[in-house]
Amino acid sequence: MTAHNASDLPRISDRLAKNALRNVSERIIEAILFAAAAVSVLTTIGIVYVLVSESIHFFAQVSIVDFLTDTQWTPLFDDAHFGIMVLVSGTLVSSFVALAVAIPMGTIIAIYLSEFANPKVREIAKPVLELLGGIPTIVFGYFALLIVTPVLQKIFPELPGFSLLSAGLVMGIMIVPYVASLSEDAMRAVPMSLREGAFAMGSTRLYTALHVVVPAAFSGLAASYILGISRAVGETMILAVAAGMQPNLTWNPMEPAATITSYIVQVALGDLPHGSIGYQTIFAAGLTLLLITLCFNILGQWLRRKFRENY
Amino acid sequence: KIDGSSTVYPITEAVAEEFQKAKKNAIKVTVGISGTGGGFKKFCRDETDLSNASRPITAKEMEDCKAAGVEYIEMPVAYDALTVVINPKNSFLKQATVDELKTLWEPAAQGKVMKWNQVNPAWPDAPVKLFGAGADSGTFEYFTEAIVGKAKSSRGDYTASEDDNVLVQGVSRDVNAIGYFGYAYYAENMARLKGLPIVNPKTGKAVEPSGANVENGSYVPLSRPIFVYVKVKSLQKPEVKEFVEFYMKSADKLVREVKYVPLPQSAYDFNLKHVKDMKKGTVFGGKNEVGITIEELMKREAKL
Amino acid sequence: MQPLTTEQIRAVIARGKAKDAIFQAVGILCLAIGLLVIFLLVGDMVIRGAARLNLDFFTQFASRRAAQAGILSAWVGSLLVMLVTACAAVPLGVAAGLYLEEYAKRNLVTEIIEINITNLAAVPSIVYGLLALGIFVYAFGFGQSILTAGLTLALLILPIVIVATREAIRAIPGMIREGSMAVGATRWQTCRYHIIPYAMPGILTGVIIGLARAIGETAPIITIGALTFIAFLPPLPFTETTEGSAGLFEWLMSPFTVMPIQIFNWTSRPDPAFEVNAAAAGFVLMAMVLTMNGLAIWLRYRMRKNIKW
Amino acid sequence: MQIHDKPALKAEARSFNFFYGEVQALKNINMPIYDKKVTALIGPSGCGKSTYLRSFNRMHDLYPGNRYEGEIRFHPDNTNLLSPEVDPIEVRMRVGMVFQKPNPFPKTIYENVAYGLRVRGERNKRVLDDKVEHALKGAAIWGEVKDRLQDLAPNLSGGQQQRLCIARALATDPELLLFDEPTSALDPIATGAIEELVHELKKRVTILIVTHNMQQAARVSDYTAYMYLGEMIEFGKTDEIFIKPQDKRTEDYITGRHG
Amino acid sequence: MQIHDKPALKAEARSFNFFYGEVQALKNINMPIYDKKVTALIGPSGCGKSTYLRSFNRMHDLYPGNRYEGEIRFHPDNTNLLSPEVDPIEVRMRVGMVFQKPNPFPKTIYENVAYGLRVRGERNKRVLDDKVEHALKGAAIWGEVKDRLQDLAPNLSGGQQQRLCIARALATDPELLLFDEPTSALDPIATGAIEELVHELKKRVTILIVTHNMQQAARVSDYTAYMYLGEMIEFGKTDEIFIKPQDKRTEDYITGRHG
Ligand SMILES: Nc1ncnc2c1ncn2[C@@H]1O[C@H](COP(=O)(O)OP(=O)(O)OP(=O)(O)O)[C@@H](O)[C@H]1O
Ligand SMILES: Nc1ncnc2c1ncn2[C@@H]1O[C@H](COP(=O)(O)OP(=O)(O)OP(=O)(O)O)[C@@H](O)[C@H]1O
Ligand SMILES: [Mg+2]
Ligand SMILES: [Mg+2]
Repeated sequence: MTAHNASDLPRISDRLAKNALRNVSERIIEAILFAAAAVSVLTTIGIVYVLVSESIHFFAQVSIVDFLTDTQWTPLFDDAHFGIMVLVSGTLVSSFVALAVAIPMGTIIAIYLSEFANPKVREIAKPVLELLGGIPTIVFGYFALLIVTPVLQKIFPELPGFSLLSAGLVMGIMIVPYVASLSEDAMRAVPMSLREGAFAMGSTRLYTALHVVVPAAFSGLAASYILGISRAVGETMILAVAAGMQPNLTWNPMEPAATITSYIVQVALGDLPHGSIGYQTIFAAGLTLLLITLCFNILGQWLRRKFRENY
Repeated sequence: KIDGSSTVYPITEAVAEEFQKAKKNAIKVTVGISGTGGGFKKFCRDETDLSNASRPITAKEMEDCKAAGVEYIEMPVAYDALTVVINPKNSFLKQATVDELKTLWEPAAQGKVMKWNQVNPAWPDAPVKLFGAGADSGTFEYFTEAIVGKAKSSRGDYTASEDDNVLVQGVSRDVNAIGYFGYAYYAENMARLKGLPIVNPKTGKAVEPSGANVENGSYVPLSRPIFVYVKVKSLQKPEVKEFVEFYMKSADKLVREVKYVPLPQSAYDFNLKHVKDMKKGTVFGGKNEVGITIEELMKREAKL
Repeated sequence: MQPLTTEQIRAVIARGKAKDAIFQAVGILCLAIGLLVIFLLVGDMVIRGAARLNLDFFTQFASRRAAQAGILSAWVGSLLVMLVTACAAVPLGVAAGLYLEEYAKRNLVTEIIEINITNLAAVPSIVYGLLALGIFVYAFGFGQSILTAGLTLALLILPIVIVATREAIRAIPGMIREGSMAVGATRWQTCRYHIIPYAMPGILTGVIIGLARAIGETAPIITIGALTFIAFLPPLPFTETTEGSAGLFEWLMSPFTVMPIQIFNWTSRPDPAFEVNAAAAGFVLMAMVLTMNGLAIWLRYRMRKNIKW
Repeated sequence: MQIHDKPALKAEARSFNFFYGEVQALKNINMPIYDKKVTALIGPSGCGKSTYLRSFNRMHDLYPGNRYEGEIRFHPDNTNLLSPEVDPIEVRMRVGMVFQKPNPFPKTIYENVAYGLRVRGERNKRVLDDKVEHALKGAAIWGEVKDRLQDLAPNLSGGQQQRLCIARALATDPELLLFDEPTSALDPIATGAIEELVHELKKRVTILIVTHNMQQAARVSDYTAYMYLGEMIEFGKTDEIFIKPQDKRTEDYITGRHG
Repeated sequence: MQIHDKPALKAEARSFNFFYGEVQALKNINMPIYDKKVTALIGPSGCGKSTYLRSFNRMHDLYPGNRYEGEIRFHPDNTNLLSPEVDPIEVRMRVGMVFQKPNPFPKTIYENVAYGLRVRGERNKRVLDDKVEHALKGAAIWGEVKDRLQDLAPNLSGGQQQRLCIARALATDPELLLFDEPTSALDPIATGAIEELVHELKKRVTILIVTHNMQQAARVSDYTAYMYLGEMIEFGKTDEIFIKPQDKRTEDYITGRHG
């Protein structure tokens, strides 16, 4: 019972007491890390502040009802109309076209890479595909205008030189790698044991992929789709170049139209005096854009929560 | 430090390049493109030394400058001729009058005038495809003022772009297209486009868009002077002063090179004289005017 | 009901396999379309830009004469902006990721931060441009400088870095954490000696993917108003300039231009000769992105080799 | 009676070798599997039990670089399961498997059990309902889930999940059922339920079960095989193996002188 | 002699309860841990062995929502390890732990062992070298690794890794060593080496070991505690527990009537 002599005792007890210095430094580090995490919140606050504070001036002059219901968007003209739906329609139609390409194509590529292709193909194809995301979008814009549009005009002779269709298609191609790469990650996170279970039942690869892997990875897939949607809604240069910048309330992808983003760059590049109502419209438009992406995001969060990975 | 209109940018850029070369890169010049409005905003906030402008300063901007204590000298540097262009395969359009263009472009035409024969019965029953400058550009403002008679008053259902190459593409691909943009873009793409002669309202003669016609003042109303504004305070800096002098001396050659139409040399000399005499202010009094000639401008008395 | 006969089973299997084969073909086709577009675009840029792809192109400033114009200020600008972006985004992103994975308790604040990050990842880049214009350019008075552009793009890629960091941290088995804590390490010591080093390959991949995206961004930089003719380089630290000696960080406040802006500028020139320049510059930009991606793959491979559990 | 002593053969490994790439994991295995009996595979960790078990439904085909040598004959039709001409999918349709960790699909309970039938192209709702009920009853879980067939399977408890996985395997009437340590992730009560179930099932199907628990092997199996470092050391009736092992290594293992 | 029968106390659980959130995982545990002895914890899966073991070095503090009640007294200084005033980090510095699966850090062998010392702020190269060598010798692995101290630890074999983890724990001279099924992932030979090591180590430190292998408990421990559903059913000298368990449940478990 004398393994430790008496003089040891208080020392050991001391050691067990909380070490104040260490505690303080841990707290400080935690505070610093928290501050870093909070930067993202500040960014959001900053974005909302900048958009709202300028938009307030705008809405002081234009009623929200007009903003939402007017069917013309001519803020810079003598006879000014501020019907945001015109831009929203262009944004939604072009995004829809893009997603009609990107979601199926991205998902198919993801399934193929994660369930069919051998690992070498995957290791090479994925980064190469991601290069698509690295091409400056202005290059895509000219690709749409100079190559895709003429090809499409062969198929649809009545297609005008600028259209949401060709801009949307190219935008879709641009988004494919985002969707494919994120979906593939989500599918590969599905544990092998589930796949083995399915194969042990005698299912084929495709059946396993569609009936077991995809449902299991659904929340990840949803996340990738949501990101794809935000990319489409927020894409600027392709639309500015190839979609025609014509404020046109239309739901027909075969027509040219302006989108929220293309309007914003147009004004940002233009000769408009700051402080004028025309200039404030870009903040109102930006706010609308933010709200649209926010809606999709909330939808996405909800989907994710509903289909949280349950394996 | 220079900022402002994209229309004036090529000229100023050329000058800046030559100037730096001449000074062996000892002096740094930056040229930005924020648009005439954006340029003036910075100019009147005392952020830039020179401002490129494709239109005269407005009353509001004059006030801003005054509030910030910024004084300036206005210097016309070149003509910009707006060119109305059509597809080279277009066979029926030989010329157009201002009135015809007005019928086509005025706000009342929106959604109504969709066929060529609605403008002129002699023209065919074919759809009109319109291309034009973005609504926040000086080009747009000037075109509407010159043609429709009221600045910014235009129909909205046309393909607008800040990027004039996009317009070039659009017009060159569609037989029924008509569009307008700066002369330089037409000059570089003569193979793909046809410039539409415009009937001079005074003489009644159709005038082709060309350097010579602009210079001799017969291409009206679609030619306009473009400007550089220099801050009086900055002229005390030797490098700014030198730059302005260099600008005026080499303007004739460089303006030609970037496919704009130079002013007569006398106008440049006149500008330099203004600088020497510190003749501050604008001669426009805050309003834009159409079809004004450089000789008229030189006669006017500038006001702040 | 009878069990299926062997023939029936074989028929079912054959059908299933046929579907497999069809899908596989469709998959390859989709992949091929994607790759084809890349090759088309890159090939087109190479062919059209070939004439200008020589050393002069990299060492000359922009010029009004297409044949003399180079991308010196643009590529230097791009690299410097990326440097600022990386220096801002990496510590912030890694710290935020660490906090969320290793420190945060499940509560409302954490929840808000997390939802907020997913939302930010989806905010259109042009909106960041508007933010930067209001905050960095005017409120902070940074002007149209390298600093403004770098910080703007840093905010833009911050969500990417945070998400990559978190994924990488999550891949570290809990037993490593427990092993470290069990010998008496504090949380921060565990992070410093283990979590951060082991997560590094994943973090780097995320950072580089983020940078590759940032380097091609045009819209937010245009919104800041940085479309300029720049025929000089930012001052090197401690060199003599006309305004006196440059400090260590003088270059941060220098005006700049970047590759996508230069390309944008050239594509909107009236003179078609500039299109060649634009193509060549586009190719250079692609090559930069490619190099970055390659670097990411190589680094990941190199570092993974030393980390296994 | 002779017939009782040596029942019909269901399958048989003959000079079977298995390689993970360059590494030989199984060495010259010869072993019979008797029809409608439970055969237990025991042995220290890493000795190749799972590897052997998974050869019976060609699970190794899913990963590149694996190689079989020798034969596993399947009766009554005397097919060589390992032959390249034999379609692994067909093999898997005849041989069911239950894994160490329960792995229900992220679908409803009903869909989990119906999965194998759907894979076989069954569309008739009545037939499906019937078979699902039958399989769930066979796995002794019907009572617990009959009112919640549309609930998601991953919400069940571990033991229930494992029985669901057994039901899933049973639904397609396999001839041979493979169990890889089916109870190692379960609590004692769930374990008891599964053991009882195995006992029930052998009336209908042949069972091959891997376990690291010798008591379990003794309780549930008719035959036991002891493996060590990829080799089959000893095979025999369970009573005999446990009472009087022939090989020193088996004895050491059974009496617990090994890990 | 009395002193031999009842050796000094090293630690002692007193009315100890533990909760994972709302779920009570340990119920009113009272148990002594004797100095320089090996105490084995046995019991069916899920009974709370690991939970109990991990309370000794406050591992549960790492996760939110866990709650201790009662005391674990640590001797000779009679500190309550669970008291909120006691710094868990200090506790962990005095109580070492070895896990089920060897978890060496993906660093060099040297760095793995030196880690605990570095965490304590030791920078002196000589001291580090010394202590690392000493610890590796203590874990009976010095001979195998002395020429490759700069190799990456994960390249060692499983058994070596586990001994390295023991060396890592030993390097900081803990007073109590916790082992959570240290051999369950190892082959028989490695298992033997670890068991021998445990035997060696008890000359220097007190050991608390969880095992699911009763033979192992019988071989290595001086005292054995049987746990069931979060309760401590029986505690006593190993010989007595195995030969003549007092409780029916212990007997059932030892004779293998449970999972
Ligand atoms: N995918 C693989 N690639 C290479 N070697 C493998 C692979 N899977 C298993 N092995 C090796 O094959 C041998 C047999 O492994 P197996 O999983 O069959 O053992 P086991 O008897 O099932 O062990 P346990 O009781 O731990 O489940 C082991 O040495 C293992 O390391
Ligand atoms: N993090 C946790 N949260 C909630 N419950 C837990 C947690 N970890 C363990 N449990 C539960 O506490 C009980 C005791 O678990 P513990 O891991 O201590 O068992 P064990 O005796 O070590 O089992 P094994 O032999 O399988 O390791 C189990 O019912 C388990 O499900
Ligand atoms: Mg196994
Ligand atoms: Mg345990």
